[in-house]
Amino acid sequence: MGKKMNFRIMKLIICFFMLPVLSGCLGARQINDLEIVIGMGVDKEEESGNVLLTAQVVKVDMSGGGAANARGGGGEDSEGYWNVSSKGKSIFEAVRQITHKTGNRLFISHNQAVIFGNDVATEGLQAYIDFFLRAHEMRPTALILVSEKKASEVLDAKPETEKYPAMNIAKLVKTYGFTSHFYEVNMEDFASCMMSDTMAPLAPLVSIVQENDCKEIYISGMAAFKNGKMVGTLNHDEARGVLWVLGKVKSGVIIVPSPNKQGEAILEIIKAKSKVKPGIKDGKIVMHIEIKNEVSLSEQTTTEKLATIEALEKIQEATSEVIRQEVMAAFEKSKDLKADIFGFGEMLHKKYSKEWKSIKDNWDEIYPTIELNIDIESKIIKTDLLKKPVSQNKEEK
Amino acid sequence: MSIEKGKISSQQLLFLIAGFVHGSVLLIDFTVGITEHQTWMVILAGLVITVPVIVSYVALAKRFPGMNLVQINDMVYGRFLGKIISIYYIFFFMMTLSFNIRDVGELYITFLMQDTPFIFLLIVFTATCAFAVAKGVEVLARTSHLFVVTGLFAIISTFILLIDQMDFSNFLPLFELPFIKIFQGIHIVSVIPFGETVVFLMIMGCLNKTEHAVKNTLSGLLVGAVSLFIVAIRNTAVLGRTQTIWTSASFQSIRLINIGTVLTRMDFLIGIAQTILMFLKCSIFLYVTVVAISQLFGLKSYLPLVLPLAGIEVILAATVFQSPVDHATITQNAGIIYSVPLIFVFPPLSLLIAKIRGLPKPERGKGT
Amino acid sequence: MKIIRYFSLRNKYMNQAEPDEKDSEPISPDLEKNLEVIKGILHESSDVTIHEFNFGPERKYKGALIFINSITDKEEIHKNILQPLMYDVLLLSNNMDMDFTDIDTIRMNLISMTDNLKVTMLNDLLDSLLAGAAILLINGSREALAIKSIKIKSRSIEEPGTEAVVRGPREGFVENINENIALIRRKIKDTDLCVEKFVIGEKSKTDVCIVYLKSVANPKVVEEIRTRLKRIKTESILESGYIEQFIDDNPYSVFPTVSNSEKPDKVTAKILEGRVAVLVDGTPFVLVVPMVFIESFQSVEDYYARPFFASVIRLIRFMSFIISTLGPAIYVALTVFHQELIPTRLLISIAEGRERVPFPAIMEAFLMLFAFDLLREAGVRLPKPVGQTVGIVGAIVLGEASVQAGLISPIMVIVVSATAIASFAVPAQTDSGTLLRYLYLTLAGIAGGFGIILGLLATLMHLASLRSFGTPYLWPVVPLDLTGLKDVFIRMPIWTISKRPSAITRHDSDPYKQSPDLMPSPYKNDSDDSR
Amino acid sequence: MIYLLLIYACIFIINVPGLVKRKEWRELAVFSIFYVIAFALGLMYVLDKPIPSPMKGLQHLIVDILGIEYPQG
Repeated sequence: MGKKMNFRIMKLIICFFMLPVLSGCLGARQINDLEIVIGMGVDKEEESGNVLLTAQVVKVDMSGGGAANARGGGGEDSEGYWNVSSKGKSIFEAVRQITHKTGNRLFISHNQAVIFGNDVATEGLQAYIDFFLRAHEMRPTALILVSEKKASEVLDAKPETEKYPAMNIAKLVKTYGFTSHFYEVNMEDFASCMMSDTMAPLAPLVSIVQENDCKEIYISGMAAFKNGKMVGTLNHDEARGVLWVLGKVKSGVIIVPSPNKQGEAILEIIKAKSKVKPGIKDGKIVMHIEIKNEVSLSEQTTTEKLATIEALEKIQEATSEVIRQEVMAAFEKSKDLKADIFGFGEMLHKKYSKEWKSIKDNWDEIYPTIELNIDIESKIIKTDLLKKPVSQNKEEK
Repeated sequence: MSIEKGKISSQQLLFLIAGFVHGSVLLIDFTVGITEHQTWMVILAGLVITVPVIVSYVALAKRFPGMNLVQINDMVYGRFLGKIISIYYIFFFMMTLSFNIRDVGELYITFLMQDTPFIFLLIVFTATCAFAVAKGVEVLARTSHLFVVTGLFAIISTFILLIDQMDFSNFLPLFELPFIKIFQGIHIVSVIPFGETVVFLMIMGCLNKTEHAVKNTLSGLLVGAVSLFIVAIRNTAVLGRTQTIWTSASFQSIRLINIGTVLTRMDFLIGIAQTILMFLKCSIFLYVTVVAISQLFGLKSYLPLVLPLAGIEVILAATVFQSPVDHATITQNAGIIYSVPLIFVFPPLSLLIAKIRGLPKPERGKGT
Repeated sequence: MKIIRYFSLRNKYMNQAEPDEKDSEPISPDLEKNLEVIKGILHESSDVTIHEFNFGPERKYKGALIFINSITDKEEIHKNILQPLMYDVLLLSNNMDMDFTDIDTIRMNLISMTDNLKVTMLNDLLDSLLAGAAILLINGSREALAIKSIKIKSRSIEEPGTEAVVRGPREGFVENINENIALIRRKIKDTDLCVEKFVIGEKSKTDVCIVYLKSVANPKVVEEIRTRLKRIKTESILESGYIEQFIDDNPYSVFPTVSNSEKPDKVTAKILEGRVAVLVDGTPFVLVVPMVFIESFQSVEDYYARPFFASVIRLIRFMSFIISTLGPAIYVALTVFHQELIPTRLLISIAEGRERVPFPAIMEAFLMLFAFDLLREAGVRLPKPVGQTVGIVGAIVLGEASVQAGLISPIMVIVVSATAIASFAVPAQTDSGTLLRYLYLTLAGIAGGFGIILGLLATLMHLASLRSFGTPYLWPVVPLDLTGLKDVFIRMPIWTISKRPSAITRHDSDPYKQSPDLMPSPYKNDSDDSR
Repeated sequence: MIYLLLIYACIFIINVPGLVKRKEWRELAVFSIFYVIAFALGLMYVLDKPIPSPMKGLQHLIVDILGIEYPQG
């Protein structure tokens, strides 16, 4: 049995290797005929109403030969990127229309950010976001942004430190931790918020600031959506209020009036945690929000000696007060936008699924009646190098 | 006189079953569409239901040592009825094999390599399975522990990498879905990953020592079930509500891994691990189909039938469904209903009949 | 037509009886007739000397001495054969009436060389003559005396060229089989060590010895080797490579199932593990059977260095084998099929690099691999100093110029040179590594990552089904023998490896080669005076 | 079309000479049955003839005739 078994398997091996050779290299795409897209902007044309898609494509410079001189080469003649744009009834059609200009298909797997123009956002994103979730090349970790005016302008703003604008935007968003005035929203987060019928998804808002002849990109806050339509924007403080509640604050600056009210103490947030427990007491929804954070005194403009226990305690209360104001500001804003940006609805749904069935339909009326009881505990853990301020006024020495 | 001369140890059987159940790690997405965030409960329930059935498989195999399913059917149900039941089993083997091959094809068509022609993927994959089957079951059994290790490594590493994106409150509204959906979920889980181990009735014939076969089979099943459980928890925790909208939830959760700029694009590696596991599963299925058919026709060796059957399976896999949607809906309804008698009814029934008629009587053992 | 002739030839050759004796008539008592016959057979070749002399009291007995002077030791023949015959016999008291026509009396009393045997048939005489013996013929006697006096200058023992070692014995095998056996005997001074001799090859009559430890080697394997060696009916065996191909288990497999080595300490280590060594006269390369895939990753030095370093080096060796076989394939698959897996910045720099390259990635990869193999072969074939320069110059010039000219992208040069370096780390598998590299590259070019995976799975299945003389080829990993795993991916400290490899040694032998509790620890005598 | 013929010629070369030499007529008969079925299916696929999928038939049998079906969520 052994001898002919080997012989037969040998023939089988030959057949196995014969098979692929016959069918040639299908589905192969050389790197050169790839249009690497690193950023996309979606706008709406006023008259015809169809989609204006601008894709930022990497222009591989022709000087070739190694990455070293490529950077040099890229400098003088033109930027290393090219904003190509095209129109179409839907996004996918617009993506394919671009091939009239570039000759090979867009390769959108390396797309860092998708920027929606203001007009598209206000009209409603359901129609536009579907392609970005369904396209197999699209990464779900790509970022979503909303621009104050037109998305194409944001992609044209030429950054100083970075070679490509889209990369620059992505870096701006990813490093939100330093000020935590907004938070990074990727495709999947946005989709999951849009799916739930009560939650109001948020997305960072990009605006262009014209400063001495060159345009710069500036993230001016967050845009709130209600079932896909942009209903309003939050400025930095309101946005940070939301972050406090969601526990996404990484670091940032809090300015607090000093105990003797002449000047301020400036504190750096080291760590922040939050826990939200929904509760229903005799038909009234109460949200117990518990925020714990650690701050460090990083600067003071008063001449008062703050490094005493009483002063530190007073500052701690003042910080808690500031945080409370921020959270309440965010809550007020969400009330007049009628958008549940904190996701209280989902929390209720999870805890009280039975009562939730009744509340769900008229959630817009019930949401403003929610009462927040916030207790904040902030601790100053270090005052960095200085114990006493440099210029201390005489009487307090 | 069974066709297969090879002998496998019961420890290898453990790894074979674990690798086999692993094979369908991506497949629980059928149930995700129906039982959104309660998939983990459905898996446990499915496991609990199939354990006694699988113990009956092992008992049946121990009662007829050295004989595969077709021979057992002949002896228990007599020549004519036994043949019909065997043909029913062979139909089930061929259909499930074409589903699995199609799954590998779909995995590559929708996620990894979009513009390669579908039939080409199937041909190459089935050719490799045929090559492995031509080497015999012993080789598959010997290498099965490598497959199980890769499978476990892939699952556990993705679980750890996704821990920080996990939000365990997604499980919370516990018993929210209507019971009919839960029942369908349990039915699917108990058929697709666990019920398919009925094919091992063909392989258990060539166990050399059968004393702790039950212990090994159950631990193999347990390893497979634990890995399915981990994947279910990972998907629900990471994706939460969006689990139901993706074609394949676990694939989507893997694409969300984004640690530093290095560990971001893991989906291809997991695709590879998935292909390796599906390779083991499809090779076992192809082997079982080929042995069953050649046993039905009373051939001396199953080798000549490997390639023609592989050819049939390729065309079958290419044409059985039009699209993944078609594939999902039909398997969720007709697919699992028609295989219920095979998995839950016939083996325990033939065990019962064998006990009553006191088989296997040596003198009447006139198996083919 | 060809096939029919092949079959007819095969049948004729198969049922040929034992090669019949050429001219097996006995030696005639008349000396002159014998000499005529022998001269006729040996066609007066210049290096055969035939010396006739008279000896015995009153010089009345006639004798002749025939030997091949190029391979025999002339002084010894003169001193130990001719002198006693022609002179010492006179010193004996002449009243001894020895019958000098009887070969035995001469053998008993006069010849002082030990290794001689009586020969009656002519072809035995010729065989021993060609094997380096001196033949003594006596007029009037039916038998001749073949006295072994072979002396061939053999190379002195040097460090083997192929397996250079940092630490460990420097000696290597030489061409002479007896010296090789001596080298092994010096390392295993055990009565169990058996040496069995075979003579193979009609024309070459090469000595082939198998060396094994009877108490440890698997008798079935030894029996298998004997049958396979006996089955070899070929004209000549010039190198152990011939034997390797004749006794191979899977002639159609890319992977070697018979390992060869030039270092005695490596061969003795394997013999002690229960393997069988096959020594072939005329070549320093000794075959060791059965071979396991993991052996090609174990170098002798791993056991002389400390365990941690040795384990790291062994893991690096495994990594390098993977890089050498899969390197170019993965690069091509990534750049051609799965661009989304490459980080963005790297993708842009690859695109810039490949901007001016006319070929598709797979063509480029084939070109570079072919160039690299060409360079390696040229480097080996040329004499030592020139070889190295060709290697270096070729690599630099070819690499740089082709990038400048825009034929090859810079990243491809990096990938291929990394593959080149990696392929030298596992010398035993260079031949299979090269073939696998080309195979995977083709598969990657056709089906990308999917092709590579299926190729890997097919190779795994092929390897798992291979057997080398009964031992599964991937022994400690595929049939999963946990005690065997101690010495595979990492080398556990030497005092933990207390068992012999179970799949190779004979089953009824004692599995322990050392006592399990040899953990070295400082001697703690109870009168320890440490304060 | 060419691929189909090549593949099935290859399968033919692999199995048939071996079977004939070893005079396993039963195996050869069963092999040729399945070989013909496979070849026919391949031909129908290549010529884009509609191949009836057994699962559609099964679905029709179970859902329409026997009426066993899960509610489509």
